[in-house]
Amino acid sequence: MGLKRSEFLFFAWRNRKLRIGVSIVIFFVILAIVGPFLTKYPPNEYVEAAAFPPSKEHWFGTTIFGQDVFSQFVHGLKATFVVGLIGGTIGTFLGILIGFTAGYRGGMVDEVLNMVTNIVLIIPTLAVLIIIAAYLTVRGILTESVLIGLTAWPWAARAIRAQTFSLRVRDYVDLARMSGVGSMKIIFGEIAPNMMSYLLLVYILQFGGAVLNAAALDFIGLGPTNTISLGLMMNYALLWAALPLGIWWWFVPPGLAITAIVGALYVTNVGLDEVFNPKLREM
Amino acid sequence: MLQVENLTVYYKTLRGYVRALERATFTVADGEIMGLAGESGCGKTTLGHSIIYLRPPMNYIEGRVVLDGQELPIWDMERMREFRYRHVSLIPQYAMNALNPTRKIGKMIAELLESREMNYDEILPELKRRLDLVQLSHDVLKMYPIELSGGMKQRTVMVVSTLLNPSLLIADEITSALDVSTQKAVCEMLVEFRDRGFVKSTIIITHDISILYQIADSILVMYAGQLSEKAPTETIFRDARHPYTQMLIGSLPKVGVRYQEERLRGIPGSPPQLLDPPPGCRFRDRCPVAFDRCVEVPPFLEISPGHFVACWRAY
Amino acid sequence: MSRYLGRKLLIYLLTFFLAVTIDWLIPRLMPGDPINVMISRLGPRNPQEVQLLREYYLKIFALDVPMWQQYINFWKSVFRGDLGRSTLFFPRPVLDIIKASVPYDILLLLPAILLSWFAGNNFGALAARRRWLDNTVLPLGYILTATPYMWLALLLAWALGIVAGIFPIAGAYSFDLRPHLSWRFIQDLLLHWFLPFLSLFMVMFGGWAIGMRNMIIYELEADYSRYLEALGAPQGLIRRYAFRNALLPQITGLALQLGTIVAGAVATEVVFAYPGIGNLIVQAIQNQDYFLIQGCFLFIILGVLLANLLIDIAYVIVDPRTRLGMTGEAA
Amino acid sequence: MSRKLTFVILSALVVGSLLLTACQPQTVTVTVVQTVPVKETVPVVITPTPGPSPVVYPRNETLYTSGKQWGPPTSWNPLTGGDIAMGVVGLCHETLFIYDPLKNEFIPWLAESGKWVSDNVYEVKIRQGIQWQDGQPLTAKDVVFSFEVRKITGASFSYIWDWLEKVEAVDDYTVRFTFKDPRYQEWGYVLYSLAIVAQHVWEGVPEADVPTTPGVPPTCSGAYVYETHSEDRMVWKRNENWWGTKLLGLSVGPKYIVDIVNPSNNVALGLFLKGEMDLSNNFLPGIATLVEGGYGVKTWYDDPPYMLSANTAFLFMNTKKKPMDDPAFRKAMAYAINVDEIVTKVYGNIVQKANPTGLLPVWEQYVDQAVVDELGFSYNPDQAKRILDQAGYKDVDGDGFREAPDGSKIELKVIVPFGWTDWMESIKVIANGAQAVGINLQPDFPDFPSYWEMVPGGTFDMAINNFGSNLSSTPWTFYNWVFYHPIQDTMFSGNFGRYENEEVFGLVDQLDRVPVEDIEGMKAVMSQIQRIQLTEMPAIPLWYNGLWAQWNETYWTNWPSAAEGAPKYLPCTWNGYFNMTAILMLTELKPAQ
Repeated sequence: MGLKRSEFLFFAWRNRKLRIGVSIVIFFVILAIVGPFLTKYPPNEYVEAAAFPPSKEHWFGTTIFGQDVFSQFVHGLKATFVVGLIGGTIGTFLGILIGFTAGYRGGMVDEVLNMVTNIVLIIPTLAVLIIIAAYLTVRGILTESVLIGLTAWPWAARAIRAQTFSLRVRDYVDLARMSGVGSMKIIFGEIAPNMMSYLLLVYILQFGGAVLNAAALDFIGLGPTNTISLGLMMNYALLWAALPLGIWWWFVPPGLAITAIVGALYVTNVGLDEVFNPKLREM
Repeated sequence: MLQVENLTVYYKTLRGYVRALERATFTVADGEIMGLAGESGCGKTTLGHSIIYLRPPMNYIEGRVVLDGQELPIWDMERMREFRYRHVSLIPQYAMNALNPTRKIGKMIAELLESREMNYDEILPELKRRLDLVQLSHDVLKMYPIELSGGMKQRTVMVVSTLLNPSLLIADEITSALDVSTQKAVCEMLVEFRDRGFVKSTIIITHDISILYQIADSILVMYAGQLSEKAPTETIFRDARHPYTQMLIGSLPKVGVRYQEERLRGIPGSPPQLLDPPPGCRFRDRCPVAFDRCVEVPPFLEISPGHFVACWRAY
Repeated sequence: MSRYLGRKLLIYLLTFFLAVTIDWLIPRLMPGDPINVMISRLGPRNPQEVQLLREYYLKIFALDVPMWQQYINFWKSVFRGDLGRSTLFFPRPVLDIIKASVPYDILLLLPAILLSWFAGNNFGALAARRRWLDNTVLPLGYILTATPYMWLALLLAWALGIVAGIFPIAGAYSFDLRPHLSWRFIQDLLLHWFLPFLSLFMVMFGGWAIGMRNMIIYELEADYSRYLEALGAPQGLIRRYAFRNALLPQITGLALQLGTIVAGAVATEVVFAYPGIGNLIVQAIQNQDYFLIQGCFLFIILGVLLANLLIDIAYVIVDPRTRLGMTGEAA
Repeated sequence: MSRKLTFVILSALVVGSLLLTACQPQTVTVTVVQTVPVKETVPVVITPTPGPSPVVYPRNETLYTSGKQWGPPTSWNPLTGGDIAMGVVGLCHETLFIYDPLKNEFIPWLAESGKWVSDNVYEVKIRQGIQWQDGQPLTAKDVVFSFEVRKITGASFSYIWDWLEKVEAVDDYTVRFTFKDPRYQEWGYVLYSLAIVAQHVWEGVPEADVPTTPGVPPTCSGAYVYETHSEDRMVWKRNENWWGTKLLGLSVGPKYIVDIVNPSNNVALGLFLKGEMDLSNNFLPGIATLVEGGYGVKTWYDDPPYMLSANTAFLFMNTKKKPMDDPAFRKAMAYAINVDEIVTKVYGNIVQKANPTGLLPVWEQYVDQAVVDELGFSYNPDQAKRILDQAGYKDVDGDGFREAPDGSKIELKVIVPFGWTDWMESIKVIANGAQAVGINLQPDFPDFPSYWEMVPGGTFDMAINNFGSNLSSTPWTFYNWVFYHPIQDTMFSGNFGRYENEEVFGLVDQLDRVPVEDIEGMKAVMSQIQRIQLTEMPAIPLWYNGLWAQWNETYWTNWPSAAEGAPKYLPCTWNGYFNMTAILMLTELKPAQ
């Protein structure tokens, strides 16, 4: 696991999965940033006649109200990345905090944290999210992201706990401990560096999970009430009968983007895993 | 009788070939226990494995392996399958984890034997005898690997690996994970297996030369993918000709004391990397007695009966 | 083994306790007064009338005693199987409403989860063996597992329901039928069931296939596989072992996935207006029917706990390590 | 693990759960909430029509409708003030008269005739030969009971006893109503809205349970009998012994009426396009395209607005809050809203822009055009800005939004229930319009219960509502809703903005007391109301919601419509519309073959 940076970049570039995955994600990131400048229509403005199929003027057509789907799409993309970033970061952070503590301290602390993790793991996230989201009358992307992050940590905590556990008993950690190095120093000096690659993988999965969770929440109608998102687009499309009316350009792009982004993240994850783990490296 | 001729095996990596084993030529006689020694990464494991289990990223380049007069198709995973276990067998370095954790040991052996079209029930009496021999209860067969201690697992694997009386047994670092007393017992078992004729020839791969002193008939020393010296054990310890062997022996703290460090600190410098090794003798850079000639590759020559060495100084 | 299951049981009991407590808190923490909603629906015209109705409903919803008493009463009624009355479907008892939905969830989720698990695992194992499968079909697995449930549901509803017109896209059975035992009804039921099932199945299938493929590759690299190979065991045996051992984390994965699956089922049921708990809970939320939310939440938790327990038992059966008390990190 | 075995188990599970679902009994809750049975009582519930119920409803004898039920049907009790299932009043329970809004006339129904015998006494003759569905005769004592039972707190129409003095049966078929305060307009409304219930069924129910019992299946007198219901449907079956056939020579076409609970626009439209639904009273987006596009979709008119108008959507402004307490601000709001954009973009022209008075087209004759010409408003942002400027609303801090004349910030929200998509889109337009003239108004979508707590509770800023502006026999219902009074803690019945003006309240009360036939007298009062309304602008009329109705003729023909020769009845299954001639629509429907 102790790959040198140059070596890492070398293998990373050689890995096709990583190349494809990262390219797709970067493509959508750029689209989310540049997209709003490519369209002159605000996402919720009525700009044109209703339910126009894709055309030169409206790349992704218009909604049943005559809103520009492309504009909604790129704004929704932005929201998607925000949710992934914030939700993923919080989820990973909590996972690290709890997983590290449990795995490193062991004993009672571990027992208790492990039990808490297991309990939170069993209670279906969505059920909790639904309740919390219903409680909040005003909801924004930020609140949503935080909520998702707060409920997504258990599996990460468990995985990190197991990793820490195995690293903790390694010789060099023992050596450090015996020579009187402080806990924090051991965690961040000895254990964390050896887990960086693993944490990166966890983060990617948390990111993807947050995006999917947000889409589900938005779709059920518990998402942000004050902005557009990809999940909301699908929600509106369903509410406004895009299916029987055949307005496919309304609900295909948002789902496609989520699938592409999350799928690309997963592929990136596998690619990275191969880079970090020489056993899996393609020869 | 094992004859290895000119065996060359490379590792294929993204950056090119790693020349892990080059032009190995030696023989192991029937009944001989040959120790294979050298630093980590010198190619000794590559050599051991390529005789039984040559798989990517290992790449067969050239050479022949002949066992009891029959050439082993080591370059062909499928054809080689037939020879494994019956003729060549292995006690792996990872003996602790070599048993499927979710199968009872007896069942696993049965399935292994049946997959090789043999009858477990016929072999069972012999299996039990051998378990007795290594002082394992027959109950082991009804147990899962997790129920056994490390030493028990090691012995189980030894029994399993030698069950079909192979001509050649390759024992790869079998002692490294054991404590000193168990180490000794395991070594004695290897000798006993040979004495009882369970195996004909044995190759013991280890970085711990002191072990070999006790049980090996001969020792083959490797350095950086090439053979340095092979001789009867006594000769190696008393009259090593290759400077590397001499330094290896000299670096031993004391015979019989377990040596833990993987790299021999007594020898200054480090082995060349094998991706693109320098021409000539590969020990040249670290050799205290190197001279002009060493830019040529020294041949592995028999300088006295049974004593082979690859060093311009030694001829 | 008893220690392992004992620990698990303790966790489940704690979870159950916590869940019921959270559940009890729901209508008490949520904004808005469910009683007011009921009263406003009756449109009283003067304050006396409002007061009368308020007392009436407080009694009906068992909110007319002190908090601690309410909490104890709630536990009692949970064990009695009395989940109170719905405000949205007033005056129907919550349990009644849920009972009418549960069969549809069983019908939809059980086959979707189990079939996708079996098919996904087998396919993943196959992909690990065949390079071309690995390279061509596996990306499909990644796409499927990254697909939001409702998007696939929308696509299927649109393509097979609207454009091709093969499948109905709403409800559990046609409106011209009354539930009864006949081929016609079963056929109709299956026709309505198929698309929601398929959309759930496909997304989950992708996840299992990929998980299995990765696990198998790890297992094939494991020491015991290499040892067997060195002893000349045929690929068949090695793969059999690898498959079996790779299955273990997949069983644990099933337990971990249950929460996500519930979420997926909710979205899918919404798309197809399938009358399961998922649809119910969304309706309950949109109408702030806290008592119904309570009931649905409790049922989901119970379902997940039960499923976890079954998975644990299954795990004990297949993994000797847990049976021998060497728990390690199993589920 | 044996894969074969697992497969067997799996298949068994699938089949098992299938059977489970199939055998799920159609829960007809026959139990009644019987708390204290003091005396020997007749249960509310009678046994359903004997004989096996069909499991498949023959398509050509069944009418599929949708639009009334937004949740599962839960109550069949016409005495409750709450939500009752589709058809409970109209198909099942009947009224003394029905009212035809298109012709503005009352049609005697259970009553044979009715007339004011003096200023404060009204007398009704009941038809002879009407039977309840259980065979008992319907007589004057049932009618008397139906009014007396309304004295129970919580029962629907209990308010009539504020002005009704007594009801008595003169003989078996004559009922006399004596009023302490004759409200002619309101009485007309009661005559065709109040359901007559069977005394022998209801007199045994404990008083406290009367407003809350679900009362299923109900005993009634109407053309349809309760058949069954489930979460997603309500099924009625034709009453073959209906009195209407004998006495009026009428017979209803469909043997079964299956009313489908609206799952979503998506599903409703899907079913409708497939011909699985005959009459949809949903608001279906894109219906204009479908009508024009040859999908076989029919509506009342062939051209925009396609639908009749059913009620007026208002923007209520909370006059108890600043700055909505300022008529100038309210007036500016009226000028700032681009209703045309809502009509064309959000509704695709299936609704009409409201008259500045908000009066429905059927009440056109009551609009005082002179007042409207003088005081009426239309979309005009510049005018809105001028009014605001004059009233002192200026952007002091330069954030692009105006502050109140006292310098305080204005931050307002306009709300509609979440999921009410057309309204959600509409308030976005409204908010945009307000922002364009410098009013910081943001759209917000609370869930319905929150919305319905905020609006009657007076905690909102602005909200769209139309609940009480329905089509009726009298514009008094409309004004009573807009200017509902007195102002209370919770305003459930209108005037959500809590606009207080004794003068207009008095005028509304005065209108109620104008005899129904006195059109000129009504106009005189209403002209004064309209003057105040347009000057004070307590609430802004926006558009007329349509009487959403679209049907296809695959299985049923002879639908009512504006077309020549077509029946002229209201094609609507909403509450209250069966007694506004929709029941007569059913008598006109003919099977397609």
